[in-house]
Amino acid sequence: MAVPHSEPRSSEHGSGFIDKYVFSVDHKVIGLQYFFTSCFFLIVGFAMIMLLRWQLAFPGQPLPLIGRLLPMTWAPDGILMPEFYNQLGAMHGTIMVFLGIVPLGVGAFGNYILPLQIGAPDMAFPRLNMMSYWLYLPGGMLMLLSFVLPGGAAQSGWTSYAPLAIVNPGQTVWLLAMVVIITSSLLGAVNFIVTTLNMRAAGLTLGRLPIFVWAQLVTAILLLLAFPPLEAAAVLQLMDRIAGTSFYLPAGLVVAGESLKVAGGGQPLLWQHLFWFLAHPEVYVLILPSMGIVAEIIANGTRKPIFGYTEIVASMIFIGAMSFIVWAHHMFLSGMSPRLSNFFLVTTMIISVPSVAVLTCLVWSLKGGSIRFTTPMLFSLAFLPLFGIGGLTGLPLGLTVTDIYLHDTYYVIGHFHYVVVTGTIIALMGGTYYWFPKWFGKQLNDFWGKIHFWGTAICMNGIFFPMFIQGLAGVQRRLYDPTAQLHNLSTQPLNVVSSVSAWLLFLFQIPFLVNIVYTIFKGKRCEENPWRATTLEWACASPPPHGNFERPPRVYRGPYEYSTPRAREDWTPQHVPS
Amino acid sequence: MSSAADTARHQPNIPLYLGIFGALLVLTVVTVLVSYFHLPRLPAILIGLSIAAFKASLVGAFFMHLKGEKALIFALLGATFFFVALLFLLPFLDSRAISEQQVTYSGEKAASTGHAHVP
Amino acid sequence: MKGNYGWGLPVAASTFAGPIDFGIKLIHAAMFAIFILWAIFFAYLLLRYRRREGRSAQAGYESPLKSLIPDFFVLVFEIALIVFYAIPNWHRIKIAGPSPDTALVVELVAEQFAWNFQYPGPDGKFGRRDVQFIEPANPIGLDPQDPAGKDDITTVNELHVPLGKPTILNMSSKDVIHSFFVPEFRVKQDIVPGMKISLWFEPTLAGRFEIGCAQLCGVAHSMMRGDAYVHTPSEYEAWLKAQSGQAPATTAANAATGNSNGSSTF
Amino acid sequence: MTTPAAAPYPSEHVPTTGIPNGKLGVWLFLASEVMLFATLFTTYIVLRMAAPSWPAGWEVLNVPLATLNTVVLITSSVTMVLAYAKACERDRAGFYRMIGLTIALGFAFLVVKAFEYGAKFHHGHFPSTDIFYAVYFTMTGLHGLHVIGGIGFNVYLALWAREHWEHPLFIGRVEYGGLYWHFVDIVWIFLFPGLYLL
Repeated sequence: MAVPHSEPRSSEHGSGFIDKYVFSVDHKVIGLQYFFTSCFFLIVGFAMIMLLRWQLAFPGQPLPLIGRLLPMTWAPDGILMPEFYNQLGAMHGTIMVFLGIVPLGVGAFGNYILPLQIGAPDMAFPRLNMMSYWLYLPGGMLMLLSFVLPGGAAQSGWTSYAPLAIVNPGQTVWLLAMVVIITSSLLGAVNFIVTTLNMRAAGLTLGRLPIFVWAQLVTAILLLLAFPPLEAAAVLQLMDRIAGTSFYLPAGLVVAGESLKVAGGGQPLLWQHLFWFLAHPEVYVLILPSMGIVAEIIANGTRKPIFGYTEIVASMIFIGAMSFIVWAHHMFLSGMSPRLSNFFLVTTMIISVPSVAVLTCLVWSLKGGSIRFTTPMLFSLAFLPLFGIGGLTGLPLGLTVTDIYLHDTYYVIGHFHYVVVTGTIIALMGGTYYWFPKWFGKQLNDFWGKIHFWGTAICMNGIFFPMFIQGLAGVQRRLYDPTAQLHNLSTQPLNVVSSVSAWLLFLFQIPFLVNIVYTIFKGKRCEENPWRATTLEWACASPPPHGNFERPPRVYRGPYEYSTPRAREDWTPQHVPS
Repeated sequence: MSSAADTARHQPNIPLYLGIFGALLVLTVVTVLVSYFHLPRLPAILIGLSIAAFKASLVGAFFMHLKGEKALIFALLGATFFFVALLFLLPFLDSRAISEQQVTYSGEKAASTGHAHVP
Repeated sequence: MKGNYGWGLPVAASTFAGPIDFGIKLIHAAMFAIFILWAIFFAYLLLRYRRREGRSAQAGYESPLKSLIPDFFVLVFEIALIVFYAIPNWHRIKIAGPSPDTALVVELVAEQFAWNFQYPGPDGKFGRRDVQFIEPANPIGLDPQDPAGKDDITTVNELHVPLGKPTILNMSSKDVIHSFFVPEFRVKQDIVPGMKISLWFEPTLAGRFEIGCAQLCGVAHSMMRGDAYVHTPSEYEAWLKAQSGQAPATTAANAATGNSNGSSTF
Repeated sequence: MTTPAAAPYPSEHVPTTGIPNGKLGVWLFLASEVMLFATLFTTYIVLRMAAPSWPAGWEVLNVPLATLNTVVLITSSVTMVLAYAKACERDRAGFYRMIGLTIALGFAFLVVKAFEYGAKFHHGHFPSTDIFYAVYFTMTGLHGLHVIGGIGFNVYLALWAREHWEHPLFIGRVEYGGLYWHFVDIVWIFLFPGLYLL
């Protein structure tokens, strides 16, 4: 029974190094390319915030050691300039969201694991898959290049609010790079949806799909339908900056003394509406793949089927649909009409329910299991409470009245970092430890894995928990020098705590990186399915050859058939005939 | 797959396409003629957009073979238009507030709700 | 000034502080309760079902509805918050404000890195502002010929309001989006160029409170601060007379006649 | 599934949507394009509703020229579907005639558009002149870029047909090129009354 795919296998798969590793159309190679490139961007984004945190902890003091290395325009004799500070802040946000986590969660894990989990030989459109990576990389490089181009990098926050983003230098290259990155994500999304719908193995009905595949499907639909509005808005802002139009500029602006010669008639709020129309589905794009990864690891680690499979999948689909109706809770205080805020208040509270439902089902899955505290399980178990804190702290921000005080303060930064850093990134790290044997046939060292886990978990909390206290004290976000304002002085020591934790967090990543590099080259080969997992990606060799499965697999049961009564072993893989 | 798809493909029907071509041309002429009457804003919008929607449905149904297409494509288009409706929600949600608060620098109300010179 | 801030919420100095602080405390109490209960259950599960020799996992089937009970309570709590707390207070704070004749109306023109306040002065009418008159000495572009503007008082980075009477700020911006934020008054509202947005508050405590900008507005966003002086009515009259005595030119750093308990004009 | 007695699913059933990958992929891409142009239309409506005065399209723009352009694009849509019909009937000459016509009409559309833009620039109307022209130039410009993309794909189809006439995927690819081209025509069908006639 040939697996149905209309593209004839690209038989002329090149054998040379270039075809095999650089311009490869094999989803596994592209997955790894995405993995290493997004890790690079995550480190670059992290390095930026470590620079920025020095200025927050010790405002105005020269940077030790590397201070003199920075060029004069950025940090004259080691003291960060405010323009450079804003550039670091804006690019940290952009790089981490658009170049780091989405390519890692969707590009790397999605590209590698999804076709294996549905028993497909490759993606539906291999060349399109390659093209999406080779649009992502130049887009990322262009984003980094913007630091050295005239005008410097973008410096109006990753949200690039008009009119500041049109008046400030540096935004043009950011907009161009964004359009390239968005196109790359769109192509990837088309590929994922067609592959998931059309190229599943025989017997793999929708009800038997692993939760990771469901998460990637919903994410791909969100990417497909939410990204184009930002692309259109970015084109409009590009026209504002280059062609002198005024989509987002009202008439009669006076900037730095002289009035802006602009036709006017535009509206700054229009950009915010279009940006958040994308950005809220985008933040769900950040969290959904991680929920999928955590569900996989917990099912495997507790040797028990996931509790409430249908509830989790239904919640993910509901989150996907609702995420398009909540965008304006970012704009309660932005000058939007207050009556509108009541509407978005209600939709925001509605969307918090499915997230709680997913978390509850994941915690309930531990009941009756036999929990193994392997490294991936440690990360997945830590995901549950920490993502819980992220979700809970969203409550006062989602409520219009308390948002009056907490909007645009460090409370907001604490909230979304608890969701993204101690939620998504911890889950992605767990996923790396879990699927590393599948990618390289070798298992990451468990001892160093645990050190990496405890160090990361503690330092992450050290960075972000003080931000809640600062937020309650009213410290605004994106301040170059918090001590310039009196009401921030009382919580200034907390900045030092956060900064030191951030630098320590970087130190704890070194064992992780060394562990990866060492294991790839010197690690000893481990067995094909070290975790004894039942999902389909473990049905082929690790790392799988081109074309993945010798014989197209057939699926006989659900994805998490662990400890089924009367079974010889405590796991029965999907592809084994009963 | 390709052999199975041959039979399932939509059989072309050239006379039908030419008929649709004629209908589209007629509708284009109609929509331009209607505009010469300079109707007031609301009816002009309703008539203009309904003609355009009808033309679009002709192109979609026959040229893009949506007629007789699988249900999944309609599900996809339905989801897309649901989100387009949300996007179109934007101007109506905020329009009164925007125009009401629109001011010139010196504070006079800049926005008059209607058009300055609707014929 | 120093006494106003600590690690928790700053001192409550306006009528909004009551409801907003109540909301923040209530939600945080609920969050701690949910998190503690939840963490205990989580720890229990980890201990009770950790891997042990001779005991393997049971894949017994439990109806997932049981797990949705805690979610149901969270939803009920949220609906109660919306209906009884958020919508009424939001209406009171942002939609229904005092009428201009019973409140002090002040015009605020925010610009890159300064707050310009314009008071109507004794005649109660604001002078016209226009872009062409803007120059360093006249930051808000007050029209010199306009008679109503003759007695207007303009101050930079200093807002003087009387106690016991609500103040309405009609806010607009010259260049980019700023955000008027006074932690003690618990007020925050973005100021969008090209739009006139009003904000009202009623101070309940005399003293000097800090105005900050909460929306990234450029290079010196963190330097954009000001002071809100709340005077007792008598002091306020004294301040008004002192201001109208001088020419209506901008009074950059006027002598704070009020009993500013701050140590220095920071 | 965690349901107690999982009913044995037939394992022979190959769960695919029955829609060829290419068609599903093109329709998904068109969905994202619909969202792109929907955003531009939303921007147009928001700016028009909030603007103090907005010139009516027929006062400022050249309606007869735009009508000609509409007819050109509709005709190219027809020749595109006829090219698909000829490909199905395996009539190679007919296919080349029709795909050639489609490409020619595409170029005609761009020429008329360039002429229209030229007239506007000549009269000193640029995107920066006022908000109406900004919206006009941006929307028609982005649509024009999509027309150029469409022409490019049609040219690729014509060249690809020379050796791959018998390729199993050829007819499907012509259909998918047609889907995209009809979509570009539908966008113009809405753009024409929206900008020019209201």
